[in-house]
Amino acid sequence: MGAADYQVDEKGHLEKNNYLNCEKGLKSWLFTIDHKRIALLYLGAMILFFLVGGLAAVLIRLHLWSSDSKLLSPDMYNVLFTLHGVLMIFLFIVPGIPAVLGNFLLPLMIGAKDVAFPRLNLFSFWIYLLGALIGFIGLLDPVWLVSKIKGSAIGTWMPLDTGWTFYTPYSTSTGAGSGWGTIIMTFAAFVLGFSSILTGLNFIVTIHRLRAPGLTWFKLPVFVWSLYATSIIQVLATPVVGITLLLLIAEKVLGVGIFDPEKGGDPILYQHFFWFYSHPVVYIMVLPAFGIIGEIIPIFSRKPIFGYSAVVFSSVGIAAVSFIVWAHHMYTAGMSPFSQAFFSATTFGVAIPTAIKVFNWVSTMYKGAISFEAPMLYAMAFVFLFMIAGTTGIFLATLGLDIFYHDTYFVVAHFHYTIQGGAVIGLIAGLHLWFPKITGKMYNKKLAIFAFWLIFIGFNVTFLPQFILGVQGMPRRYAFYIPEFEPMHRLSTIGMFFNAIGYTLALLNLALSWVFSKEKAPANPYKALGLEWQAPSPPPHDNFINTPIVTVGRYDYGKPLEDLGLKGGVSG
Amino acid sequence: MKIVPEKASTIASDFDFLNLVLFIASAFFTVAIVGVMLYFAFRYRRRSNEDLDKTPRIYGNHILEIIWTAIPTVVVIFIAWWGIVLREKMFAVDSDHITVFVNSWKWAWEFRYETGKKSSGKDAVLVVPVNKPVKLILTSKDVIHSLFIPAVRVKQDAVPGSYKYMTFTPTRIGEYPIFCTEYCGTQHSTMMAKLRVVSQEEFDVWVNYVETDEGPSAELGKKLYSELGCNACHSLDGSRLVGPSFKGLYGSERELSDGSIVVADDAYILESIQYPLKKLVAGYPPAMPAYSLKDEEYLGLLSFIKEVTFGKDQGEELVSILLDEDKVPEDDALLQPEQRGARLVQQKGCVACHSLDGSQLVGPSFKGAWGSTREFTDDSTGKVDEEYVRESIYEPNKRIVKGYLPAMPSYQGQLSEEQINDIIEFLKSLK
Amino acid sequence: MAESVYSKVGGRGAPPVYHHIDPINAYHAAKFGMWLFLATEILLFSVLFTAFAIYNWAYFESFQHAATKLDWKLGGLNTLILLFSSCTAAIAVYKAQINDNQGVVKNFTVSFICGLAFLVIKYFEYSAKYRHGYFPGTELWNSAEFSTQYKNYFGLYYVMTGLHALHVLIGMGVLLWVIFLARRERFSEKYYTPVELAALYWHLVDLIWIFLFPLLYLID
Amino acid sequence: MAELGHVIHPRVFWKVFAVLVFLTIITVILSPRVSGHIVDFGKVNILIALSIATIKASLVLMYFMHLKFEGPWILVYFILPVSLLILMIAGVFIDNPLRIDPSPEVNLS
Repeated sequence: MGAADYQVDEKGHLEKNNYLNCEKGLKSWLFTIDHKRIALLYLGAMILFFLVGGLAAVLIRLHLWSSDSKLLSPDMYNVLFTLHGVLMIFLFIVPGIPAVLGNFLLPLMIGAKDVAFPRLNLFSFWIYLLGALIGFIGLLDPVWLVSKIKGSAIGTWMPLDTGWTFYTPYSTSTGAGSGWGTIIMTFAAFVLGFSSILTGLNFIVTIHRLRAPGLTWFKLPVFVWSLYATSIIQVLATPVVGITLLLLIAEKVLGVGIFDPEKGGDPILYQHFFWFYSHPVVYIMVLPAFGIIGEIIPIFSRKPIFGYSAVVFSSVGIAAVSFIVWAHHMYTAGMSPFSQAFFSATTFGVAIPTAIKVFNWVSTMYKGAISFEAPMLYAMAFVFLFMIAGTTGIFLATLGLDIFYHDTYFVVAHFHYTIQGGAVIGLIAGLHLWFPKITGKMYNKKLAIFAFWLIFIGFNVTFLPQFILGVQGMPRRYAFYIPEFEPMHRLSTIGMFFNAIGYTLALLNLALSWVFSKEKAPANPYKALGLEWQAPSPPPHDNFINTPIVTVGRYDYGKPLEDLGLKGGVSG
Repeated sequence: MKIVPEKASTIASDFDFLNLVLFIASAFFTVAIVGVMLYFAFRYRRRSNEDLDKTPRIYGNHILEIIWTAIPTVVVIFIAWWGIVLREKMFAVDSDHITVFVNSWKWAWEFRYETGKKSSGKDAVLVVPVNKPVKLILTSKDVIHSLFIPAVRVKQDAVPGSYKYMTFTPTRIGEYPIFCTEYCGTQHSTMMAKLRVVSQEEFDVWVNYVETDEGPSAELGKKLYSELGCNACHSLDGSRLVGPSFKGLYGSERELSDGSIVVADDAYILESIQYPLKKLVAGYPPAMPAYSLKDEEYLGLLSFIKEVTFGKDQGEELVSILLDEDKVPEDDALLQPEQRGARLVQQKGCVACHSLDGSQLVGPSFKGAWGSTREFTDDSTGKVDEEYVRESIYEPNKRIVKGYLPAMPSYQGQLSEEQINDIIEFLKSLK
Repeated sequence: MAESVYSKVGGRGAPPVYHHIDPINAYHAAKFGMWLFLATEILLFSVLFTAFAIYNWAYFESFQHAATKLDWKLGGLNTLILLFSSCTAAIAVYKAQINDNQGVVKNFTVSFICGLAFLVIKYFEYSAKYRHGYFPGTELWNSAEFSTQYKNYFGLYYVMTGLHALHVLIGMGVLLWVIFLARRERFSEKYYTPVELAALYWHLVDLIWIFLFPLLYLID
Repeated sequence: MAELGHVIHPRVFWKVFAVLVFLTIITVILSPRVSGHIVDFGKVNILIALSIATIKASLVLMYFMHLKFEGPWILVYFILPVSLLILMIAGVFIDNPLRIDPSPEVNLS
């Protein structure tokens, strides 16, 4: 397809022959190897899981409205919070930003035509769906259903109620289907992990081998650096959860007690292996969001990112430190005092790079020309929410305090501020920022800002009271609680309504604008620097009309685009 | 509504102090940084489009970056050290302390003192003297539980297969909630206990009063019923909790999960206590833990279950003499008519619905029934006399007392004329 | 579907044509990707090594005693077999680099046969243990005399060697696939990526066994 | 085009193979279980066996897998997982052996 075949209008919009309409039909979508289409397939599947997980959260919050509410039986409550945890973590936020925005933007940002292994990319998507399918089967107590058909069912039908952490010996003894539910569920986690490993592997090789000429390591965008750090963690942490599953199966099949205390095993060893994977995974979730915020603030402040090398090294620093902090989830589990002190010290090591990042973002805005569009509002909200998330993280890292705060609502509020306030707000901000590039259209700006305020207020009203519940000493995963905790739970449930409506509105706004908006988005709506803005929007199959040569730095704002040799849109 | 739980131990004040310092530092930094951001946002907002490209190209400032890396590092090291010191203080064991052995199982705590005093089950109480260090030694029978006393600011997981310890010195008399904070299944949220801090004298009295092990009476059974946590799953009023209800259990037929039918006699009940999963009743989850108890405890539980089924009532020694197999003469003829009636009422299962102590079960109670006038569902009234009793036995649904269900089966052809007379004599004796 | 990547553009043994990457870069990218995959395999086994290490420390005597049940002679023979197969795999890569497809076939076939021999010996070891009763399910295994520490040792032993044997099987499958391609003269000095990747995977399988052998068979 | 990847002659491979076999034999001889405790250093045995295995592994890596002639990044992505293995073992070993649990003779049943 020579350069002439693409009719790109003067504003850089490619109406015909872009990656969306160059091939038609379901088969061209389901077996595509174009990284942009795979990104959209991931986005569709993930929004579905996000809504189901969100529904579970709504039910949980409604149940917790009163201290002895009859809405859910204790078993059903346990099943719902397990479903909420598993869906939101394994199926929505872990693949979240890397699989959608990472897949779509990485090749565009480094001037490549596609990721290094396109077919492997498609294979990881199908593995992801397979994992999701097995996960759902695992949740619904298949062993009992099968034995029911065979007529030898014992006990009652009991979906998985072990929580997303599957702590042994509870998960392998009386969990759903006498432990088999956990085995199938962890197998689903392994399959999903495999998809995550392959995505990480793909990104690392792409960044190493497929950079455009002239794009050295320290000219890479901040988002690409955060994807690089995330991929390192994905590749190096995920296998551990896979093998932990195999040990669970071996324990059940061989009748051996690796984690089962009756047979000489040590349940705390399971927690070691589980958190060795599960702590780095929370950095897989939040690091890409740091990258997105690091992209948004320079664009809307018209200022270079403050201290580029500091931001880059802190991303890789967080990835490195994330491997030596895992046991701060286990202070009260009965570990040796020395290891508690050690892991408390290393956990504080994570606070430093995060603080550096926040300081750099705020300093970027100094003397800028700041405009308040939806992505910028999300980015500023992110800084506020992540300050609360970071500082409450300090509370939980402090050994003495965590003895009290472990497994209370303080922890619930902390990780919701980090994951929802961090990663999900980052994902929504990224979707809004690159919406014109992905769809070639513009979203309704007023509705987007209204939805932002709904999310911001709803989120804070939902989770700030939970910090107070934590201080009052209310434990996690409680279906019923003593009356003193009722006022805060009511406030939190009220906040949940705004939060839920806010998210639905934001996603609806994007979806409807994609379908009905007539406005043709230019290639560079924000007059930003950076390779992905030089490709037409929506980009063609091979991303760029002619391969871009990087002359201008990504953050060299301060001069009109024309002087920098960019026609305010399509390069060259 | 108090935010911070009461300060009930020596460590609580140190804990709250560090907590407060961290809260102030965090609030200060958050407000400062977000304030600066908002100030920048307002001060440098984009006024018009042409100053779009007049922003200064500031790429960074090494001195500033070094400063804001160094300061947080120092602050963070200080907090880390302070946290570690606080933890050492929390778990430092004072030499003269009283030791309490804490055992936990699916959904109940058990506190056992060195004097043999034990408090366990749904309403277990950890009683400790004020201003005296306590050392708890924790373990669990099945899954990981976690003992958390907010008022005392300590928490420790009870890991099955090993022993963990925790310690505190209570300073305020009062009663504080104890939670289980490690997820352990269905009743995780109601697996609570109480910490009661009392004066030293009161504690000495309490801890040395160890109930003597009475004979296998129903009272012991009733105490075990709550202490062992049976009340968590087996109700007394017929309603279904996690397990089958004890009401109407003894002597009834039960369909097991493998389809076979078994009569819930002494052997079945004793076996189900020791090996619950052997004969699992259909439709119930295999969630009951095994109990290894002393013999008289088994018999106590058994007699309690019998008592729940047959009801303790005013004519109890009369009935109990009868039911006590070895004392009762085999030959019916030697018995008085009302004694024969009492046995019939039990054998034919009347007591399953008609209680003998006045409490309302499925049907009206026999106690005080004879001679009373009853109002029926068709608003007619009638006196309970021989003719009414005989009619109710043959066609129970002919006249039903208001407020009761037509659930009584007809005994047509199962009771001889002479047996009905015995029952009537028994009803008369039950005035 | 994108056009078949195996279209024989540029004659026999020419590298496949991709729209997004040139052939030399594709070779280096594929090798780098394979090394990353090997990193995940190392981590996969690292959890097993950690579990074995901690239980070896915790139950040292019974692990010592249980280890004597293993036949170190068969273990040693297996080590030599795998080393030899690793050597022939490396030679096969050399053969591919000098356009000698039949050399690749010969060497990989030798490696394949060594893999087969390894699995056969493994089968003898397992069946010998089954006869002695050190296998889950036998009456000795369930008897009280078989302490839980023994069970832990043998449990870990079967998981580690079983997972390793599975990897040997996968490696043999990969070798077979490359032998099939080499017989059709697919490789040349300009394109031998699959040969190199198959050899890399096979070397990893040998590496894992180099550590498994002393840990399991020779520890006391 | 020939220099896609570095070429090593089979002679080198056979030499490396010989060294590997020799090292294996040494490991077997040195282990007391086989040689009937002629030379027994107690706990140190494991360290000796593992260090010889590490030498063998590095030989296979350097020559058979051409790591010696590869770019630095491939070496980095080999060192990382190995260091994580060591980190994991260290993390678990600072927990289990150093626990201070009350003595088990406390009767709780």
